[in-house]
Amino acid sequence: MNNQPILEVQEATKSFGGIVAVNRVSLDVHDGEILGIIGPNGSGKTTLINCVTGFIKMTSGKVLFRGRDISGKPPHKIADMGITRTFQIMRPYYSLPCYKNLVIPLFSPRAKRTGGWRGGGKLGDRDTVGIDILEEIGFERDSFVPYKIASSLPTGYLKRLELARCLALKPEIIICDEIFSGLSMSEIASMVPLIERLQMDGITLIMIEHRLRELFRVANRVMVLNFGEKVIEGSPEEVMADDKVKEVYFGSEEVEEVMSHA
Amino acid sequence: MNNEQGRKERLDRGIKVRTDGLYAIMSLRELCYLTVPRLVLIVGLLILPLVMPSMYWQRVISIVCIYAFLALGFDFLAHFVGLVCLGGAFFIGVGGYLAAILNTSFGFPPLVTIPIATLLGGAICTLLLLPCLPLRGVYFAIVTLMYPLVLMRIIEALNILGGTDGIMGVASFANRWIEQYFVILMVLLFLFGLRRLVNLDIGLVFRAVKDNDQAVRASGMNISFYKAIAVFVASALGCLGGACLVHIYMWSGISLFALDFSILPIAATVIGGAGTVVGPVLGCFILVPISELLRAFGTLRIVFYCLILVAFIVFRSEGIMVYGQRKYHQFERWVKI
Amino acid sequence: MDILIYGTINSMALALMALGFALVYGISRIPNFAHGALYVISGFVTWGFVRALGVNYLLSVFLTMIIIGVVGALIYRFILIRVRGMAISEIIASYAIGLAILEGLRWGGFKGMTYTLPVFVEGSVDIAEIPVDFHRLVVVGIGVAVVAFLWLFTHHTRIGLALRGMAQDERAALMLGIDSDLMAVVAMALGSMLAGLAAILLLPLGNIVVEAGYNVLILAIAVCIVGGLGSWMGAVLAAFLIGFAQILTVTYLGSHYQMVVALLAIIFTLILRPSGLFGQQKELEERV
Amino acid sequence: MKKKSMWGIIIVVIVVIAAVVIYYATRPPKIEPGIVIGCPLSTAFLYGWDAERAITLAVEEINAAGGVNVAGKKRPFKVEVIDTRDLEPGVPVSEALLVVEKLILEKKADFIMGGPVRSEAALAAMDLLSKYKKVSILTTGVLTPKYHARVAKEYDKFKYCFRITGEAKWMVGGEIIPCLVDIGERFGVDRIFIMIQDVAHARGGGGLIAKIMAKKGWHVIGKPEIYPTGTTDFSMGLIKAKKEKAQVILIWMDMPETSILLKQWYDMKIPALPFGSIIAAAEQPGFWKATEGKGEYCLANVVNAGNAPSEATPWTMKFVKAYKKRWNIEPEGYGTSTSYMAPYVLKDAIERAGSLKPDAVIEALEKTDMVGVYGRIRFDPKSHQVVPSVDPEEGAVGTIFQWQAGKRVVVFPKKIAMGEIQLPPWMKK
Repeated sequence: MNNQPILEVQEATKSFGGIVAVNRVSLDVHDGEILGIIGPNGSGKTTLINCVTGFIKMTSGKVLFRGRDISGKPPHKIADMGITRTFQIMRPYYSLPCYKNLVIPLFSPRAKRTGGWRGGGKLGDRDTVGIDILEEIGFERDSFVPYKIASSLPTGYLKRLELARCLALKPEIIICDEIFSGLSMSEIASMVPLIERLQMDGITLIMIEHRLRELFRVANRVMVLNFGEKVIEGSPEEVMADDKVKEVYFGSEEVEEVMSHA
Repeated sequence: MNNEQGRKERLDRGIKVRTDGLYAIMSLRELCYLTVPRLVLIVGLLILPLVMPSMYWQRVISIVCIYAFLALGFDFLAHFVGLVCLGGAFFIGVGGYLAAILNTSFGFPPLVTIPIATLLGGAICTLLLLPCLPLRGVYFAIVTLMYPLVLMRIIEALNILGGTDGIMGVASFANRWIEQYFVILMVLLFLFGLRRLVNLDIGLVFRAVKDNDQAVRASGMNISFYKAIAVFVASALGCLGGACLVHIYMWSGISLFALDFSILPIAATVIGGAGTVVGPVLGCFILVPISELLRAFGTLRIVFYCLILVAFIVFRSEGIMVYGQRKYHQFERWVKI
Repeated sequence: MDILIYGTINSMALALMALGFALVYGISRIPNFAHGALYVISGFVTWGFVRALGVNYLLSVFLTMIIIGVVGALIYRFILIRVRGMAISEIIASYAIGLAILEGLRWGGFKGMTYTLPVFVEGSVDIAEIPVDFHRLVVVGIGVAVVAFLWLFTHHTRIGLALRGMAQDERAALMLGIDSDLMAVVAMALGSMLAGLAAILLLPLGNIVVEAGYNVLILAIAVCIVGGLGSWMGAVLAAFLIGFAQILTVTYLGSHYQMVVALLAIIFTLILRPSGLFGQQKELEERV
Repeated sequence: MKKKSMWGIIIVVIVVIAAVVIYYATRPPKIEPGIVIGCPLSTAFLYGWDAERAITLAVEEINAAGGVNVAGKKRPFKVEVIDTRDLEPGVPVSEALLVVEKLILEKKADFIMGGPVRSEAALAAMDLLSKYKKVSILTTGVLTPKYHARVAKEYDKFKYCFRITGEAKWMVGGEIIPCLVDIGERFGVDRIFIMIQDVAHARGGGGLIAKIMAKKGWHVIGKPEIYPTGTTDFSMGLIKAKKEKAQVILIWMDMPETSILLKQWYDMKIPALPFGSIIAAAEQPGFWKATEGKGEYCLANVVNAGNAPSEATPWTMKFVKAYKKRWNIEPEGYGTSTSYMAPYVLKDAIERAGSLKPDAVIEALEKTDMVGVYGRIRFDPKSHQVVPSVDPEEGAVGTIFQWQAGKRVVVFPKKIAMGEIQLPPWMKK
């Protein structure tokens, strides 16, 4: 693990008119690491990653990817560099069947250049590669899921489809925006090993979550945001022990419960 | 009915599932089930000019084909790419003027000017429409509706390209049959070309841009580049129509930008069935002859044709072709057990 | 000096034409492409009252406004209400109705140049040795009165507030018990009355011609887009902007660029700032 | 709901088609082999319906008098009029060309008369007429000198196209300029301000007048003011005219908005005489009532005599009375008398040629020489344009009239003048 972080955000700030959504937040992520970002609703988590992935222009601050400045770039260029993201409100292509949903990312210049998931973009037929990726994230090849139209799938499946869409680009970083929210306990249980396997494949992950128990089991480091400012950053244990975090989450039983278990 | 046991069996039993997937079709029955409608369309289009009573009706068919180009372009853009472009007249005008200039000042014969005018016109229209690609919904529609009017006023004000008199003496096709079959073959070519394009991977990207352009952006693709390609395809189709029209009527002027070229293709798409590439062509084949038949009634014809249009939109029927497709898959026949 | 006077007159005429369109779009989000047709048909209805039936002028103006308001409401109630929400169908439906009305009038024999309306008051006066006729001053006067009335109506009456509520967010208004369809019908009736009023004011200057329908529609759209679709105050301001721009091009650039000005205004506004002066289309895009 | 509505649509469409089929079936089959005259006219506009009325009147008179004897056999004329809508903005010219083809191919028209009304449509139709070899006499609407110039240039291709109405170049040189010069001498005025419509023939005519009047020593104020079709406000131009002390305002517009211009001129009491070289609004008898008298003193040119009551030839007043009796309105636009003469000229040519074959009729037409409603009608053999002149015995005579106290009084040319030009009271110093 060389010490140069794969992704570095310096003093990122963004304000909509008077309201400051993100106030001089800086973070860095090392290769193959999982960084968790937690914080109450409206603490600027999604706005922060929107700034990182170029969907919103930052008012000030810099984003470095492997040392190169990518702050002003449009979202498709950033995605082309390997920083992919899933959306908090899922955005599948409702009119297309599942495996066709994956044909689009395989059609992107990055997939063509890097050969996509196991060389599917350039060499293989994109439909079969799409079905391979779906099998990778847990939908068996001969089940009916790959052929069903995306709009008829339950939320859990759609969340996996989002993840599959990122995988198709052979990403270096995946930013998951509340990928566990809205899933049943069993679905989350089957999702966690998938995340671990991605980490073993060498993909860095930034995960924004409210489900702290699963996040703490997976994340190497955790960062807490509140009202757009960074409260604390460190290993899950340090963060849990810190009283400022309790104050941020004052009154939410969940933290108490997790604390008692740990 | 004798008392034998029998039940109704759907004609497409087994075919629909397998053909949607990746499996091949085996029996002749399934083969002709799928290809018969397409063959009927192709053969019908080809023999139509022969069966037409007088030369006048053949000229009407060429006009129908020109509107069919526009309707194809509009349907492709509106249904598969999500860009509602009300500027059919803009493409006709640019294509028409290019063909006229190429023919009169450079002396190229029609069969050379039409391809050049189509491609060059498509490029020019795409360039002019580039700044308003990021617009959405009603705004894009209104801007594209205004483009032809602006060009018309500019040509009128600057008195260029022959001003209000337009360009005369454009060479026409060698003879009637070449003109007729050239236009019909082009319609068939683009009809099946578009149908194939839409199912290609790039066609999927267009549909994705319509469904959810943020997701496409997040997968590393520049949506305005793909929107530009889609607009180029549609405008090339429109310019082809414009070029053919100019060569049929041996004349090109500012009235090529008239509103009729923008409104009729949309009406045809609505009546024919948006989304099916064949629908709009069918719509044109219904609307234009009806408006010719009603010509004897003078301006009442426009009133008729508007009322039919409003009736179709208000009763929100999905159009003849979509209704036809749905019904076609539900044919049943009585089967003995 | 003459630029100032005739600039205001031209702008007030544009404002009157555009107000009806802006009101209907502002409240019910329907681009009413039949606006031009309503303008022309109210001209012919007034002509019918005044010339054919010999009703006195003011009474016929009042009657026409009522009839046009009812026509607008009926159009919405039976046709547009079914297509609300689908952008493309709204445009086609309203444009088709407009076309049907205009071509129906033309077929009904209302062609030629002999149909005119009497002027409110005869004669003209010289303001700073610039001759201006009384009728144009009356137009400016009534225009200002209409804008003031609209401002009062939307700010201080119950229906007005309900209309503004619906303009901001239809679902929220629905939740507060405002029947959005009824409000849309009221908006359409009001919009048509404004179109009728514009016709009665502007048509006496020339004669009633079916082609005026198309020109009025294009000018109304130009003004509303520059002013920001949805806000009628923006439309009034934009009317002054385009009105003076037209007069300036006539005096300095050459009169044949006059019509091009309005159309180019649309294209540039939409490209540079799609939401126009007061519209809020921009904010919608931000929400990712 | 969905199923029922779908059937509703199909029934509506079937009813429409059925109505059309019945309409075609019940039309009286053509019994006697009439000579079919196809008239592609924009019937929703002044220049369209006045030509339609004049042609119908002429054909009724000819058929009543026994029709045309073609090599001994008496055959009546049969008129087929179809609306081209070509004066309507936003309607493609291909629509008008489609109408011409429908007349030729479906209605089997032997001759085309009246012709598409808009100049660009008429020019485009020339190619079609030469392709189908149909003789056509243009009677209304088209003034552009390009029309007969093309005939002269490619004679064998366009020899089928004739024009019986006056054209812009002669109108300017032969009528408007002499009339202006005459006004100049009588009232000692020489400052002219030109306002024209943004259309090719208006630009051509306006520019020509500006050049010639400048050579004649008149002071032409600024460049001609060009107004796009549909302008509703002329105040700036009129104020400029008043400031520059213009004495004559030359107007060349055929759009309905000209009445706005005249009303504004009257209200603003501009001390200048409005001279309408082409001013559609002022040609109609109904103009006076429409502008409540504000059109007083406005001069208008109706290209050919007979469109306003005058004594050009004995036939003129007979035509004006017949027109008034038939359509209970005086002849209106400038296409009326020419459209009335066209069937007569055609009848005379067919009888001399003795057959309907185009080439024979063309030779006969080129040798036409008859005294008509607006003077002696002869065609220039090279350009098939009617030979114009100032004297009714010599050729086709134009007319310029002035609105005086509610009546159209012919004031130019001298030979057929019925009154003198008057100046508006606020102009007399």
